[in-house]
Amino acid sequence: MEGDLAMKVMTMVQAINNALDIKFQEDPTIVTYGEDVGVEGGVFRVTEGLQKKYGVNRVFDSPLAESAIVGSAVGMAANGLKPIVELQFCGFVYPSYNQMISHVARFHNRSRGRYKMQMVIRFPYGGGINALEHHSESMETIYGHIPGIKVVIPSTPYDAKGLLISAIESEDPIIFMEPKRIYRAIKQEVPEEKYSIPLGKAKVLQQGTDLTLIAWGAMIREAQKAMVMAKKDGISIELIDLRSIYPIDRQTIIESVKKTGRVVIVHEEPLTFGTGAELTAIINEEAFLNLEAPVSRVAGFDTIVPLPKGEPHYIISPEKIYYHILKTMKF
Amino acid sequence: MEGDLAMKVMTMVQAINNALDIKFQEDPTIVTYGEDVGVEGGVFRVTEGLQKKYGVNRVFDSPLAESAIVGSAVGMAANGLKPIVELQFCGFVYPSYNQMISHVARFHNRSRGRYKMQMVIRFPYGGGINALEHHSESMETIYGHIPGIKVVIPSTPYDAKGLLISAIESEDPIIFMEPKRIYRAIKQEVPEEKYSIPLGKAKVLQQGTDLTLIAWGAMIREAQKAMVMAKKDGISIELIDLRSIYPIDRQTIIESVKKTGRVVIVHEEPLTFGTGAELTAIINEEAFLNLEAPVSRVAGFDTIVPLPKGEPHYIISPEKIYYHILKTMKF
Amino acid sequence: MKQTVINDHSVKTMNLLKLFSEYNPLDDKMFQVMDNEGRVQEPKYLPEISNERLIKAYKDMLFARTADLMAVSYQRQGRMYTYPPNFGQEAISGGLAVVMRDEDWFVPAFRELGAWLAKGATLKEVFLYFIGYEDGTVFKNAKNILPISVPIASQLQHAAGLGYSIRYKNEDSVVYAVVGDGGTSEGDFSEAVNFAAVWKAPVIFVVQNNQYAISVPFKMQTRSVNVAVKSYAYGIPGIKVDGNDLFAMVKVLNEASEYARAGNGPVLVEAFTYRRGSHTTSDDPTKYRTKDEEEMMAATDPIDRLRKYLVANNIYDASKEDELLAQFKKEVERQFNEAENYPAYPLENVFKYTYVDMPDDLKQQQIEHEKFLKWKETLQ
Amino acid sequence: MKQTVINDHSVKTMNLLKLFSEYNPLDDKMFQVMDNEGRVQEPKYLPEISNERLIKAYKDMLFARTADLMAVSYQRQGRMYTYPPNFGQEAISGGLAVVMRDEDWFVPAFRELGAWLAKGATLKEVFLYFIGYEDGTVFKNAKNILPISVPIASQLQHAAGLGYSIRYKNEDSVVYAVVGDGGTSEGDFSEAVNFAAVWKAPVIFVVQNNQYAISVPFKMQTRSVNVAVKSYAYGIPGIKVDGNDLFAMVKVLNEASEYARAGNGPVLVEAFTYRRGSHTTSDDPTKYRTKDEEEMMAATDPIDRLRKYLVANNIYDASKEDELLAQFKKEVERQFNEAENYPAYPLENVFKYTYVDMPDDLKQQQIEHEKFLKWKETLQ
Ligand SMILES: Cc1ncc(C[n+]2csc(CCOP(=O)(O)OP(=O)(O)O)c2C)c(N)n1
Ligand SMILES: Cc1ncc(C[n+]2csc(CCOP(=O)(O)OP(=O)(O)O)c2C)c(N)n1
Ligand SMILES: [Mg+2]
Ligand SMILES: [Mg+2]
Repeated sequence: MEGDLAMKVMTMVQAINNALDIKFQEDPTIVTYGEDVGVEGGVFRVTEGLQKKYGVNRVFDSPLAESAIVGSAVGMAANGLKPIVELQFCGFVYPSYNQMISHVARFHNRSRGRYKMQMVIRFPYGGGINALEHHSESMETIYGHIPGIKVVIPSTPYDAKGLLISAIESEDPIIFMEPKRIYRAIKQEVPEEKYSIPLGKAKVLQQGTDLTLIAWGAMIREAQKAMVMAKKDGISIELIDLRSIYPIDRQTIIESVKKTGRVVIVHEEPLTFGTGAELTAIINEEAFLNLEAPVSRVAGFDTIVPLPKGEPHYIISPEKIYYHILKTMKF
Repeated sequence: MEGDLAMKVMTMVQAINNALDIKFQEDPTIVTYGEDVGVEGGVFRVTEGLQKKYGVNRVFDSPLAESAIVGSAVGMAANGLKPIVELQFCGFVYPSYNQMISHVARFHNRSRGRYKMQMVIRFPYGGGINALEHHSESMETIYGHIPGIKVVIPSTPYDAKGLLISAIESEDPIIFMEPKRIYRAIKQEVPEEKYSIPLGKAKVLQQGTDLTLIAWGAMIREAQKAMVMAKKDGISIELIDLRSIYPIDRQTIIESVKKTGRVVIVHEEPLTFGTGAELTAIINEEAFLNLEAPVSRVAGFDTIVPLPKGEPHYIISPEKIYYHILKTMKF
Repeated sequence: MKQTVINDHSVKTMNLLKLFSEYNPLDDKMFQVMDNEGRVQEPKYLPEISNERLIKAYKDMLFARTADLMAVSYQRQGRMYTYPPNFGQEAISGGLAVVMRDEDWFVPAFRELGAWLAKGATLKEVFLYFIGYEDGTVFKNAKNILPISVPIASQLQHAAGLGYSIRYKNEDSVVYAVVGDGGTSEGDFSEAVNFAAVWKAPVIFVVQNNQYAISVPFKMQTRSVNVAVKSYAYGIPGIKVDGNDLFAMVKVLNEASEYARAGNGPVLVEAFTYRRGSHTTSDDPTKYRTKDEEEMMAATDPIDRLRKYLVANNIYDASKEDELLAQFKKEVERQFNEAENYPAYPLENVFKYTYVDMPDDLKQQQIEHEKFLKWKETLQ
Repeated sequence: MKQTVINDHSVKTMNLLKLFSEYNPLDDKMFQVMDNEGRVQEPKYLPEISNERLIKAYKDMLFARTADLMAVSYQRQGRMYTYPPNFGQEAISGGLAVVMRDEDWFVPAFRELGAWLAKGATLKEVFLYFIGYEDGTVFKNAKNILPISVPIASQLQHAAGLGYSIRYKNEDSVVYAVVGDGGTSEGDFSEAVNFAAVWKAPVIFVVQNNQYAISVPFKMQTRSVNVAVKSYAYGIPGIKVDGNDLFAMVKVLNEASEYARAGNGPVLVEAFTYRRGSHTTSDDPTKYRTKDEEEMMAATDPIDRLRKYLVANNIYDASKEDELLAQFKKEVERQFNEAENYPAYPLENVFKYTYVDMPDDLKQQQIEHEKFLKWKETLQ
């Protein structure tokens, strides 16, 4: 599939920027805004260059108010625009939670289909960048639990571009969580042309027979490091990139678990009520008889993410994943 | 324990009011406020009579702003008051989510113990009262997932009083979710004296050997109805009232599951990412070898709670619980 | 696509409308055209409305009141769930009805019966909503109207966004967004007005100041002398208008929309009124207000006033009003019956609208629930 | 316990302070005592400050600046994480330092170095925080100070609650709460000021209007002419003051706190200033502002101005400033070294403070993590 296309080495930031660029070119009803999104091009430079190219009416700075950023997008969508809003950091999304859950997620239902909320709410999430408080958190669950919204997380530049294009084209509202830790840490050949990756589908990154390892976002890289360790022990691991937090791709997961019988799930967000719980419940429901060991969750603690000097204690290491793999294999 | 005490028949509303009354009498640093909490005594009359008794400085109406209601409590707690705030309905809690997660839950951690957030955030939740949109929802998960907060749900007048007294006395911040559907539907003898029920402990309401049924809040009553049906089939059910959404009382649950090997969980909140997922994950982790069937979740759909004419489709019936019990027994 | 720059943030001296500077909210004067007896006190500001249109406006207000009072009694009879009465506030919706055009957007809260009807919603739909069907808030024959919004003040954000989209698409419409006095305390109020102002979005924010948020009186919501003065925080025009005076409402809304449509940005209109009924059918106002107050405010009733004006000016023959009311009641009853006889709520409607593209998981939930229902039928 | 009624909501004509009515924010005049050259222009408003205290204030500001500039260079050396510079804004903290008493509460955002130090925090603590230890925001020797707050404007709600508690407990203190110009767009700003006003809470809201929120200029935050005018929305006094003029700051804060302490409620103070540095050490201001602007604003620098005044009035001998600076640098270096040599962050500190009464689950998580760490040591 990638064969014919002109390729370019991109970081995730560049890939997202490129996806925006392509869609902006194509569709004049798309606008994007948020704090520092315009002149500055976003604090992570994701929207860099877009204001110059598409003008201040399409790419602009908003006042500092997350509830209004998301809430105003509801009005824009009702009148046929396709807003893409950026919230600056995972820890500053919460003021907009009411608009998300009470309106973005419900307008289509409330109006029995009259109004579509075609919009994307983007924000960087996750730890590992030595940031101040509120800049390192992962809270997939509180978005995944909102009926009416879909939640997407890419783990590579290639996926980021393809998934974002699908997100923008989705007629349902999408929360697009960007693993900021790998914004620039991974470079990859990415087609310059438009392509899209279907939403709601997990991806098997590596086939294996002994254990299913499920991760997403920045944890994929850590999972891969753990796999290198486990390889020495001769453990054949199937690595699944979940990609979609809601809906969850049951089929891909269950097929894998039926084959392996053992599962380790990795996520940055706190353990309790985390996405790992839902995955475990699904596996329990649909592959109960295939399980040979308890599903194991490697997750953030039920604590606040510590400031940088404490973060190394909190952050999930490849060794910790490896430890869980061994425990699960030995069960 | 209840033998020596003077008893009075109370609804849950009366029991909560009584708990507040007792604590107000005892501790002059307690104040309570929220929309319509003062003169009106709350839209559900939970604070009725308290303003007259304790004055407008301790029991008062606030302007209509949930973020400020919760956020101002942070300041009060920092200066030694023990605020109890009421949010009017489950669907109107979200504007305060930022204050909850970013401050209420974190002040103790951020200040390394200097500031305790001794406060209770009360609100009615759940369906079944034929209410308008936003008045019927259950979202335990999004509170249970916040590190730094504990979440409590009573299922009877007796528990409501005892748990609320513990909540008020807890040095950690407590979210106290009140199942409004049974605010007045259940009457019970409740001691007039002060008593408390420890937080974080589930209660075995009925011993049984075949299946563990876990529920809380208004679902206990429905679970009990289902048990009557199951009794005819000779199924011996152990009913657990979870009482505490965070922390979860693993011990009580695991002991039960080790005995029964089968589990049905009932909750009103949407299935996916619901509390049932976390319970399933815990059971999977700690009683894997004892499980004889997949843990079964009876839960709200991943949809918005419908308006009253559609709500009967949504609401969990005793028959549905019974159905899951049978399915789980037959597995 | 429009070529002018929407985000032109140069702060210009505000081109305040004459009416607005005459009734500067700082002086706490309330703009009124006619007094409680229906006598015109400010002839220069009497809006030009044809007699025909005026009679229609009056009748529409009367119809809304009739429907409203009947709704309360339907609720009392257990035939409807919670209903929020409009009794006493009809001139605000009445004014909107006169001024709003098809292409203008209406962003309601939940207490705007007359304005919904004016926009093209049917009474049957409104009843359907309060009987418990989402279908009732689709308003499918009403152009450019958002559904009923319950979380206080949150709808104002949508109005700001609509306003932006109008400028972006170079449309000629304006947005009328309604909120209560209590709603002005919510952060969303402030953010929305600020966004609209910065975007110069053509939004008329109409605050229905009925002096209470459930039981909480206005003076406990805020220490500002009135709502209109809050416009200063956002650098936009604001005015306090007698919301029980149809003429004053029409005049102000006309001026405000002209100003907004010309690209000057939003306007804040405080429509001062009184909720003569209860907050909703579950509320008991005797807990928090006096009979005296109720009677005093009853004297400002918008419908009585307009009727007095119309009769005094020989525009309307009130002698036939009983007949009219009888006819209205019949019509209300008819529409309520239709609503009551609305088809049962199908299970699929619980699932169908949550997503445009329904996830498999949710489909599965529906299928399993249907399985359960089949099984349930076999019980006993 | 206090007997007077806190929730006395009768709206009185505001007892506006003379200074505040003279500098009515509607006129967009900025209150200034001395000009950019340190010449007193408003002698009647020159606050009474002893020469000793003045010299201390000046030196404290200079110390803060020294520390601040060195912090930026530590960050550049990779010895510290993100740091938000105060460069150019020192007179706001400087004014707070002069006025705040021990029993007054200070509610900071994250750009108030001088005020933290004045309240009793040590520079070492501040460094610790930005090096990445929560310990750095405990400020254990500072009385009545809240920790550093990052979510914009959210801390103002705490200030309102503190204000309530002060009245409730009949304490004599006031609350100084700081927020940026960008923060005035957040709903929390509006809600907090409104709550404080309704509660007549003794809170001085100090808006550090440094004209930017990261890259977004003030005129894109709001269409109001200034921040101070937003006070009208809440029925409280507001004033725009030259935040680079220590005298003006002290004068205004003194008046405001007297007013608030007397039970009149909150005051909104817009301290107009300029962030000469970057937003944080991760920010590049050349993206959004011009050298010209930077130079123009540099001429209003608060420290230069105060020095000129002190020298012109023979209060301070500037010839020894190099020596002073050298001494300051040493002290900053000493405290930074202490912070850098702070004990390693123990694992248990990740867990210990989340709850007062730690749930078993969390204890278990710690135990299992420790097991893993033991195992990890055995690897290779
Ligand atoms: C965010 C939110 N909080 C609380 C409520 C519950 N509630 C419904 S109406 C109301 C009072 C609204 O008062 P106001 O804004 O003055 O409008 P009115 O009802 O007087 O028309 C409240 C508190 C709500 N609907 N939304
Ligand atoms: C709720 C929230 N949204 C976004 C941010 C990210 N952020 C940090 S500082 C800042 C700008 C703040 O501007 P202003 O209030 O003017 O204060 P200043 O930084 O200029 O002192 C932003 C957007 C945040 N900290 N909190
Ligand atoms: Mg009202
Ligand atoms: Mg600023």
